[in-house]
Amino acid sequence: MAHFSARITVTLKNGVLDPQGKAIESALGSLGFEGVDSVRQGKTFDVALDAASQSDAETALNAMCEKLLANTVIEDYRVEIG
Amino acid sequence: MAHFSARITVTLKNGVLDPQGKAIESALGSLGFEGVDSVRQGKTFDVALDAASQSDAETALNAMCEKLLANTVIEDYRVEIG
Amino acid sequence: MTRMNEPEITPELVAEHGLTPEEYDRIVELTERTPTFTELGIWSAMWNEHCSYKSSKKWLKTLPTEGPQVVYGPGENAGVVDIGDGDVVVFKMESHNHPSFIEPYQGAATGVGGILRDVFTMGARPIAAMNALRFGEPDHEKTRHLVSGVVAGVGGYGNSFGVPTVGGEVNFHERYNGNILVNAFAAGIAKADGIYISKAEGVGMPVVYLGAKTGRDGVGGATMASAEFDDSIDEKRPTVQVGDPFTEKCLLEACLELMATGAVVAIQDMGAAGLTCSAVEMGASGDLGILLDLDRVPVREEAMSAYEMMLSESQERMLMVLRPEKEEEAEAIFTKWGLDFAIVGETTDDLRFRVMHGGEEVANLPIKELGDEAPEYDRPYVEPGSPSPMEPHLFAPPDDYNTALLKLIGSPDLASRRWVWEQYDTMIQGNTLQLPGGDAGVVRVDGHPTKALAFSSDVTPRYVEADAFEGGKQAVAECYRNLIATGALPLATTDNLNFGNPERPEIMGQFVAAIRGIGEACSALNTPIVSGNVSLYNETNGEAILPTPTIAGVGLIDDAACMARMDTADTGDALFLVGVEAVHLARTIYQREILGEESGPPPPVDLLTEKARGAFVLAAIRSGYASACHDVSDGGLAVALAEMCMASGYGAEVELDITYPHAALFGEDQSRYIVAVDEPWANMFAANSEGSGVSFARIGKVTGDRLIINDLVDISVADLKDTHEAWFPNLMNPQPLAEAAE
Amino acid sequence: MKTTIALFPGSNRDRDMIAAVGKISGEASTLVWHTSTELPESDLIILPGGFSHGDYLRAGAIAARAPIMQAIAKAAADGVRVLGVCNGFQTLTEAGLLPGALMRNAGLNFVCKMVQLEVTNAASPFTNRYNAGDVIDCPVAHHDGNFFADSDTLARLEDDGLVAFRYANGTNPNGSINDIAGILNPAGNVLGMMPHPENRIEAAHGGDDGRRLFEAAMNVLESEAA
Ligand SMILES: Nc1ncnc2c1ncn2[C@@H]1O[C@H](COP(=O)(O)OP(=O)(O)O)[C@@H](O)[C@H]1O
Ligand SMILES: [Mg+2]
Repeated sequence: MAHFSARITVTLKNGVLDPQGKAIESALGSLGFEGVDSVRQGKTFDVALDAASQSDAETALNAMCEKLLANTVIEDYRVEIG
Repeated sequence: MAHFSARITVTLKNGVLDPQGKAIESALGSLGFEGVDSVRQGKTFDVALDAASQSDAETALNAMCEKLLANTVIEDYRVEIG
Repeated sequence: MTRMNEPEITPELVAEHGLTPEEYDRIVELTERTPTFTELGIWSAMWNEHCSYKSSKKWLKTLPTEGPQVVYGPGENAGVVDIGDGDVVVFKMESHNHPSFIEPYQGAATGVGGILRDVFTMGARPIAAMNALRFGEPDHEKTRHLVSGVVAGVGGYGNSFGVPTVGGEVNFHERYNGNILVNAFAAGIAKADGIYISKAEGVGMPVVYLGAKTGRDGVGGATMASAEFDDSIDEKRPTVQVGDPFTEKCLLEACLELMATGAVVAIQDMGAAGLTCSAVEMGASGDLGILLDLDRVPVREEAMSAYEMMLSESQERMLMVLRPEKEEEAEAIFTKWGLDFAIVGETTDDLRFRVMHGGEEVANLPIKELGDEAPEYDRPYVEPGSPSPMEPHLFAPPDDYNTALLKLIGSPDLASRRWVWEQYDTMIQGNTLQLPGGDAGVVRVDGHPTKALAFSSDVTPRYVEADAFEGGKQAVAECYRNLIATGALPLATTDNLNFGNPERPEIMGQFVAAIRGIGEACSALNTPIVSGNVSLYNETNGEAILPTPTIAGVGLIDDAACMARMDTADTGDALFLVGVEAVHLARTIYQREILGEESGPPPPVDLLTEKARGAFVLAAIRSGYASACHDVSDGGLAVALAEMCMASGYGAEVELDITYPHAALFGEDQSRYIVAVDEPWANMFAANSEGSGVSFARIGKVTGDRLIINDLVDISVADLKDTHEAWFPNLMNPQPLAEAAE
Repeated sequence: MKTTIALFPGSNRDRDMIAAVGKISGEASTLVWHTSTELPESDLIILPGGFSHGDYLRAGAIAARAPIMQAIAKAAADGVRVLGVCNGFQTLTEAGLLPGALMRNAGLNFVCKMVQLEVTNAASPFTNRYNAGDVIDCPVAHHDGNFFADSDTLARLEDDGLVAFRYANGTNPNGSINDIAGILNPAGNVLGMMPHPENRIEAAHGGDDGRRLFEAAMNVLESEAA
């Protein structure tokens, strides 16, 4: 058993409305920040886990995304181990 | 004016409790995922902006974090450009 | 300006748009040439089941929709009913079934957003919401995920928007495994002279686009909402619509502010196939043409084609016709609320629906024909048979009545829904007089010294399945009963008719019979249908849902001071049963949960009896006799008594003279109430009952902390509560073994 | 006694608050929009509940950066009473007028129910019509009411008696640390609380335990009801 720490990043698929990003964008505007074209909000999950091997860890992490962490209907995810 | 796209990552400070992370941890458990030590949830903001230079962009992005995107009472942030 | 090079119209493309070859021929005829791709999209949106009601129109026309209290019946965004003092209540129910199955949170959220928009589009501020939900078997692999997503979505939208959710329903049945139902209801209050409709007036008036920007959300959604599911659903999936309750709340405030300035001539929210349906509706109902310039439509994505813009289902958008002189004032209001405001076209006198994009005319169609000429089918149907009655002796009694009662009140359909409604803001606006958990939600009429409105949503799908006609009647009758039980006079109803594939004669037969039943009941009980929604093709791999014609009713309480509740019974109160000893066990929860069968006919409803008993109970409540009241429905008398005990915290001693104990306790015979009466008034109440000729019996009294029925039932109220409250939390948060062990 | 209610896009218990103030004081409140830079003369400023800016980003985060908040911060510094309820509380913490943060409920779900509150500081201008130790009924309705503060801040709040209300009898609905439901600033003129006293002021609400808070904050005579 080795110990791994991974970061999973979940972002909205292109074209899916992002009310949060939209609100933040306009808030930045009213705070006087200029030149902001767009803001899209996403999530990260920092997962610490034990697994037999790096590839086992990856398999597990991808499964977690499919099953729970990402809503694959509207979200994409990426898994980085290290 | 050049165009930059940056990713800002906001994570909870150590010691700040993370209800979502906790809940996800136990959910993963009941889904049968083993060996998960801890889950901490964070946020990303993908910001597209125009700025005179990379350093201007950085300054602006850091200011955005300080002023709005992160609640520095409980959160840390990191800015990556490119 | 990038433009999508439009595909040529092939039979396949026509089929993909859910149009039959015959329908397409008619379209070519009406277009007087081969339609462009965009035009095909427009026709298909206007002619699909969802917008055209082509399978149901013929039958919907038979429903009673009129009455002195009705200001606007079906046809507008929502029904409008007079509640006196110059106030009206505006309400409607609508389904968001398919989207909720695909993405439960957003599907349910946008369903709630849509129905709220229907209500405030008419100038009413929403004051109450309900949600009627049907899921598959509790232990089906998808059910938990769907329940938690749908409930979170309903709450996520309504709570943020700021409307109290005061009622609803949740059922579980395997027949919903592949098609859940999410029916959302909303009601608002307006001044009778402050109602707005979609009928445009005047030529050359600006057509204004308001609200959120247009994206590719749900393109193809309207067509999908009318398509039967199969396993290829993933390919059919359009970009999921995401709800933005914050924008909707701003849209509400902006619209009401704008209406107050008198700037609004006509207004229509953008729902399914947003821009298309709303623009056509406004023009056609005003005998006007509409010219739209898509280059002016606020968009959120690049390179959107005319086709995509016309079919987009992006949420939180409105179309209005404004008085030109008020344009600036209007724009200021919308800017204040941070909403997009764009003049996207004008009304014309040519009765054409013309759409410009990139300087080119991409559609030029006859505006009236788009709606009026939509096909209307008289689908073949077979009369559903009605099963023959079954005597009580054909049903086995339970081994033990205590165990049976506990099993029933802890069963999926009867267990407490607290887990659900505590995720909804039930108290916002400060006017909620009765929360979910009683017979009907009650909200006082803000600003009026005494008035309140009661809301209930009901249907018993297993009854409709057994006998669609009786089941349709029963849905209306139970709704009526729930309103009466709070002391409200039922005013009117809205329906949400969820069925399978109407192209199958037996399904169409259920539909026709249910409508006949609903119609008869609404006429008999003076509760006209003032709005509604039809959802067909709720079917997966040929298996249809249970026929589910949800009925939501609104009742008026003149003086909230003499409203009745089910939780206010007090020690010493006498308990009366209004109605007779039950004998009907077929299709009951008892039959399903204890005997493991679902067979026979549903309990019949005698509408004259229903009305007579309702009138009596209402009078008794209004003259202050009832210290508590509860209708008897699923689970029968024993369950109703248990519910009253759990609500008040007091026990009861009940003595029934009984022929068939299991039928008397668990039979679901209709038109019955339990009324708790303060002892000193008991004889007077009995006398009145006799006088009014309704059957009734004094069955016991409120006392102690145990429910005792003859020598059959003896359970502590605490045990009843534990069982009743435990089921839903256990379903949704099963304790991981590790924790359970601790 | 002049009461001002600050409105943000997405405020949705503003009407409840306006009604409560009107019914209890008999006076209308002045409403200010989030974009204005100054306040009318006020003795009490209220930030009502809701989902300002959708509570996107973090509950109250965007509202806390609105122009009106600078004026409110100044008024608070000058000793004007400031009451933040629910989203108002979240906004006050985001604005730094109160310490700590309100995080997602421990159960993760939005929760709306009746809870019990123990009055733990009965000396403030908001709570002095209660007695320390009183337990009152009050509804909550929020998704992010889980109060958190680092150990030093928490110790300071507790030691200086700045906790105004605590969830009592096991009714903590959100996992708040030390069952904290409402806190005061050191001067005692700023109160933030998650529960909704404005929805508990009359018989129609099932009780009027919240009434005394407004009576105190607005210096109005106690109603017979209370
Ligand atoms: N989805 C829901 N949302 C809000 N309240 C609900 C929901 N489902 C059920 N309820 C409430 O739970 C109580 C019991 O529901 P139900 O058994 O359908 O009532 P009844 O038998 O009186 O029609 C009712 O007060 C109802 O309003
Ligand atoms: Mg009932």
